[in-house]
Amino acid sequence: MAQSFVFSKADFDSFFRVLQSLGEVSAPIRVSDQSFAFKQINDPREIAWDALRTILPPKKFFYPPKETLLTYKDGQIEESVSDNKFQVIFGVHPCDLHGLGIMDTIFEAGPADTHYLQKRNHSLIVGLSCMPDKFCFCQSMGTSCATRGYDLFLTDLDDDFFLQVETPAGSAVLPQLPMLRPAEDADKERYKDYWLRREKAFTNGFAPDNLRATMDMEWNNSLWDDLGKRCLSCGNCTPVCPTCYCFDLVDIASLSDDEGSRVREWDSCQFVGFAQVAGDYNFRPSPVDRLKFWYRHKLHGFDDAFASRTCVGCGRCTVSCPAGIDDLVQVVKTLQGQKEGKE
Amino acid sequence: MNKESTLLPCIAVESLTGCAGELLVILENLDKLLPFVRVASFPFAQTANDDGPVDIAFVEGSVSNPHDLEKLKKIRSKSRWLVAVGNCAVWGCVQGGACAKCKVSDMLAAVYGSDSQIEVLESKPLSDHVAVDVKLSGCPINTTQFLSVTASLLKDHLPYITHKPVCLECKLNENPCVLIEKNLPCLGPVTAAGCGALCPSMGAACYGCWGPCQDPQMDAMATILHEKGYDPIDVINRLKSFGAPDHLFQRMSFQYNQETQA
Amino acid sequence: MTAASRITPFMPERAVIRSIIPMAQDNTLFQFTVDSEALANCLPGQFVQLWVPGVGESPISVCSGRKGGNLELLVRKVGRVTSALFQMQEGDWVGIRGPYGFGFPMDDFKGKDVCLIAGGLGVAPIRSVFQYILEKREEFGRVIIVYGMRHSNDLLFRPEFKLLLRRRDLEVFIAAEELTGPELPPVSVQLGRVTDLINMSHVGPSFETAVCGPPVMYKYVVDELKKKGVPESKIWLSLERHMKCGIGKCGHCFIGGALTCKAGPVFNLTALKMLPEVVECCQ
Amino acid sequence: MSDKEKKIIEIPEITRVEGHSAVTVEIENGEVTDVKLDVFEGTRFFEQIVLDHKYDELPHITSRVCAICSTGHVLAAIFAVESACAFVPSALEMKFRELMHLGMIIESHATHVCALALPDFLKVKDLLTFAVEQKEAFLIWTNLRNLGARVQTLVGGRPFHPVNLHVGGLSSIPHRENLLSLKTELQAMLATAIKLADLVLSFEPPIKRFSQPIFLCLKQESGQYGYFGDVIVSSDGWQAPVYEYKSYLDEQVVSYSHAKRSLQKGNPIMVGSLARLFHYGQNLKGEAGNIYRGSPLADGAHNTILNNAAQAIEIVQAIERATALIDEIIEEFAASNSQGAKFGYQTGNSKKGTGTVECPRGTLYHYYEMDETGTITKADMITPSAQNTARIELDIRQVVTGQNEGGDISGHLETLVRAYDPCNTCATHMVSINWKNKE
Ligand SMILES: Cc1cc2nc3c(=O)[nH]c(=O)nc-3n(C[C@H](O)[C@H](O)[C@H](O)COP(=O)(O)OP(=O)(O)OC[C@H]3O[C@@H](n4cnc5c(N)ncnc54)[C@H](O)[C@@H]3O)c2cc1C
Ligand code: SF4
Ligand code: SF4
Ligand code: SF4
Repeated sequence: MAQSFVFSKADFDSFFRVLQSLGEVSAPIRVSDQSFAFKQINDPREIAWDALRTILPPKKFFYPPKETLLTYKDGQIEESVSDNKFQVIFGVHPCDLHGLGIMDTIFEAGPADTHYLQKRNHSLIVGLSCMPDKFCFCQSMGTSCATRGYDLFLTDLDDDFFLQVETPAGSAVLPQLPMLRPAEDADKERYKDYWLRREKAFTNGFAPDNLRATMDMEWNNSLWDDLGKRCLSCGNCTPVCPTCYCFDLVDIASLSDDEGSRVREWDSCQFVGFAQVAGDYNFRPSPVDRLKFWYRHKLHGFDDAFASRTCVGCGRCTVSCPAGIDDLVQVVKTLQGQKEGKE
Repeated sequence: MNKESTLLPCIAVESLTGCAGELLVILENLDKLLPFVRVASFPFAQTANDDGPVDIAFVEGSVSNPHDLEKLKKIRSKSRWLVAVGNCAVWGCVQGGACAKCKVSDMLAAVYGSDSQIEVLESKPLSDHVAVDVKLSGCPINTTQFLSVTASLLKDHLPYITHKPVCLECKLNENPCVLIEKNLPCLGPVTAAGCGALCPSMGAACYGCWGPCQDPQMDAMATILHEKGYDPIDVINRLKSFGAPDHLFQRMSFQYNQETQA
Repeated sequence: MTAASRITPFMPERAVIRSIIPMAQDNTLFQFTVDSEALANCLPGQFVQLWVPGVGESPISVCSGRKGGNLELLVRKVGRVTSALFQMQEGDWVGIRGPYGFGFPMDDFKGKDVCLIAGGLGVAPIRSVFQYILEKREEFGRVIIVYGMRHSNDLLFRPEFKLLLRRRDLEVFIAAEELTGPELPPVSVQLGRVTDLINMSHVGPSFETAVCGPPVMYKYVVDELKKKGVPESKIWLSLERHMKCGIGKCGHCFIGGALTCKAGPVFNLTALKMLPEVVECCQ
Repeated sequence: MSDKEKKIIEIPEITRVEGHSAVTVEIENGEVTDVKLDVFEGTRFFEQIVLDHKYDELPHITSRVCAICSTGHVLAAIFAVESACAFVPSALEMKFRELMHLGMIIESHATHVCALALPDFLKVKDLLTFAVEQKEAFLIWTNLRNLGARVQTLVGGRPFHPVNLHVGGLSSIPHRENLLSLKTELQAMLATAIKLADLVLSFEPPIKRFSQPIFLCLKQESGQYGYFGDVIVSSDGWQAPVYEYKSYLDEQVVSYSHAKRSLQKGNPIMVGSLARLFHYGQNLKGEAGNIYRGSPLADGAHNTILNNAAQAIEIVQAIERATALIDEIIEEFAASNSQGAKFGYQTGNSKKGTGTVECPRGTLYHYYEMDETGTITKADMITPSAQNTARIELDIRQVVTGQNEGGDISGHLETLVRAYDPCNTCATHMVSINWKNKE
């Protein structure tokens, strides 16, 4: 059973130093008026506590936007092994923890992706509670409570943090944290109170029960065409999504005779060449085909090994779409035939 | 540099009408190339140039007068791989963009007088006149892309050149979107990647210097910029300024299209 | 590096080009010497990822069906990787990883009548099926091979088909839509479409059918097979999709709800019909 | 050689210059009858290209006039728009622009001196010989132009065609640490620049030219050496605000070339490094000052060939100034008054403005008229090369007349033309004159 502790926010600095002693610490920092990003930090004062969603989700730490998989020289092929530096990712909210869980499932499925797993296994994830804003809808996706994907989890109890320990890796840090005291009943009350308040704080969302069926039935809804007309095919919705994992593999040749590398790079199903095959046959030639495909993956889920829908309700795509067509909540409501917002 | 230089593959670096940017990039990377190639011709950089056949000809600039055209045909006939380098050679760049909105003879008259003897052609990319094997856009071209394209060609392989939009690189750099956050007229969604999303990474709008990406959604782009308060004529002018060819705009339903063409 | 220390699933095996046999037009058969058991014993309908160092990888169907024999791949020159391969010489090395995917259900086919239908380049995987069958001919019932192509000079494996056409234990139907260049070998149907050939053949409800060809072909073939009384559960289609990794990670080959590389590339028609986005047979 | 012979010297294409040009000299009976510098670079009509575009697009579009002095075009365009809008950028902003500009000076001069001009002095024919046999000179060039490129990349986003410079100000402020590491690089490269200046000054000029041209450059504040300004000074004793450029520069179109040329009251003028040193050489401080004072330039020498020496001295000055500038910028950061005024286009009435900078090759003028929405309605650009062309022709005429004793002098002529560093890409179609008024 998960253990729980409490420590005063005044002790956060020393808590942070302990994390730092384990490895590089990354946390959300502010990068513009409206945006945040996970960056490596040295000072806890850099942490943007009000950050709800970073531009890129924490998948980037284990599945970098660009990554060399192999190199070869003079006929010898060598796999690129990660440098195994230990990373601490601090301040991951429940939606992103679910996102990581989904990424884990995909990359663990055989044959396992060692490049992802090596980095993932050399990390400690510290989750953090959050109060939803008008874009958050994890509640509707069933991802609003952290259930997996973290080692430690902090809940904000005004002057204190409530700390939950989930994994052996998390427990291993405990001896170094003298500021902790075991959670008492009053603390647990405060904890439950926080999460109840949070449940009520959602202003965005939809009734999720019939989502899969709705997506199937409305596959030919004219809404898709309206959205497709506005779609820029810029692909912004996919890199920002905690569960989008499509990539391209490219060879980088070097000028000298027999040397080069194979690199993987994030790709997006929104680009026109994504599903094109030789003979210029394209299985998803227009923006609407591609947009629909993406929506289906997120809200219906594929029928494969990872049969679950993959949206975790973080709202990133909604805020990152220049065309404003990735308002998932609005789309679902329209498809469900709901006229009114959730009030 | 242990190989006999005469045994090395030959390259030529030639220019038509442009800003010499690609020449500069190639010149600046010559030290990296020299161990692997012999520079048969590079009039910008050396006096002794020969006219013989070459393995790779890099041609910068657009075809803007009869002299350019004659030169281009000559280059084509002597080279195995003809590489169009830079936006000028691939799309026609700003001079091509201008030709799309205004007759070249009118421009000539306006700048040089109506009795000018200067011979001009409508500025066009190389592939409008000759077969081009590889199109490497950029304004100027990206050094890494240039070297990797050269590396592939030296092995007689077709190079990989991405045609995905700038937005991809922008998001891989984890930039805040300037189109969304600052309402800047960012053309990243319809512009080909390759620069590493330079402008948005510096907080500015992409103005399309790489030329269009594959299957750019011009219609959606124009609609969205217009909704952000940009004047329709301004929107079309911006979209066309770096040589995006006319056919990308022909089937646009962007409501002000008719008006702007008139 | 020993096989055991390989941990990345993207690690190809070095394979040396043993021979290069030009076929027709831009198609060439490459024979490889491979070390690993897995590659030497690919199953019909599976595919491998072929890597030309410095250029890239392409998914290519296994074209040889004899157990333990050489790995053979029939490649059409269409783009970067394939063109680079065409420049290579015997003795050069490439990288190959695989085999991937589910091939045709050969175990289910055993003891049954089998009809193999190929359109154009689709003959590559189909060849692995009939080679496999001919190794143990006695284990199968009646065998029909249908092979249609656009132009008569596109005929691949001409010598092999000449021999097959003479065999008594096979019914082979070959036709081209247009006559260009040399005629098809004797006893072929010569002019006609794949569907005409199916119609001509005695394929019927007892047959397990394996189909591979260009996307546009499937719908017509499926309709024709149904007319002949072949139940959907006995129609097996091999699909082509854009693929980068071959191991169910890169997402390119998603088809409705399945990964072509892992759930396919061979699908049973009943399963396919459940998936949206399968344009080949459901439009 | 018989006296009664007509001789034509033709250099069909001058190599190692930017863009395309040819020289034709006709000599009849020992007399030079005609000199033509034909710039056959294709026409691009920039004054037309920018029309109908918005003021904020000007820097990006005009940058494409020429890669080598793209920063100059960007700044001239920005200055013109800001002056039309009576906008005053912050001190910090101006320092970044100056730093950027110095980067261009270093890169452009290094490339011109080392890669385009030096091979004449070192007698190398092709790049391979240059790289292998004149390794030292080759490395000087590589190092210096890399330095210039780095300065421009830090401030502008890339080595040329900057993306960070905009009307109103930078879109992103370079980081302090990056500035400091750039400063270290600048300091490290000073010795290289001095070495280059010494090397260039050690060559005996292959051609002698003695008639003094009219030198024009932007007026500097007392004791300063710089590249920005809005008043022009002339060596024949007058000065004028740059917005009056039409009154003192006289443009002509000639039938045989795509480049227009400018005269000053019918006389050829010269702009560029030599002109700047002529006017403000005495203001040079530090190492640049020392080298200058030890050179023939300080004694008033003005042989065109010395333009290369002048450029080498300017590289030294640029490195020293850039180093000091970084300190000033960092001080400005500390004072944290970096928040300048915000640029906003005041709609309502039309505007016009002139912007000038001293480019590597001389004074560059941009002039724009904009309507109430900020759309460009009229544009005019006068490039340094256009201003120098008439002078190049005069020079050629004098050199040919002086050395008419036979032998092939076309090599010399190329060297001479190259010394001006003519940027033919700029020279073409840049000058927009009002035709009607000329008739
Ligand atoms: C399961 C499977 C089996 C195949 N079997 C064979 C075979 O036996 N013989 C054969 O010649 N070809 C086969 N193909 C097709 C072959 O993979 C493509 O023709 C090849 O990848 C093109 O690569 P390229 O680099 O030469 O072309 P490119 O230069 O990359 O592109 C040319 C065209 O091919 C498309 N393309 C690129 N990559 C792929 C890809 N991975 N899959 C499909 N299309 C792609 C592009 O979109 C483009 O339209 C098979 C494909 C699949 C999916
Ligand atoms: S689909 Fe959108 S809201 Fe859902 S997880 Fe992905 S980015 Fe977040
Ligand atoms: S800033 Fe521009 S390039 Fe970047 S994501 Fe936004 S629209 Fe795309
Ligand atoms: S972001 Fe756009 S304008 Fe800027 S460099 Fe890249 S392609 Fe050119």
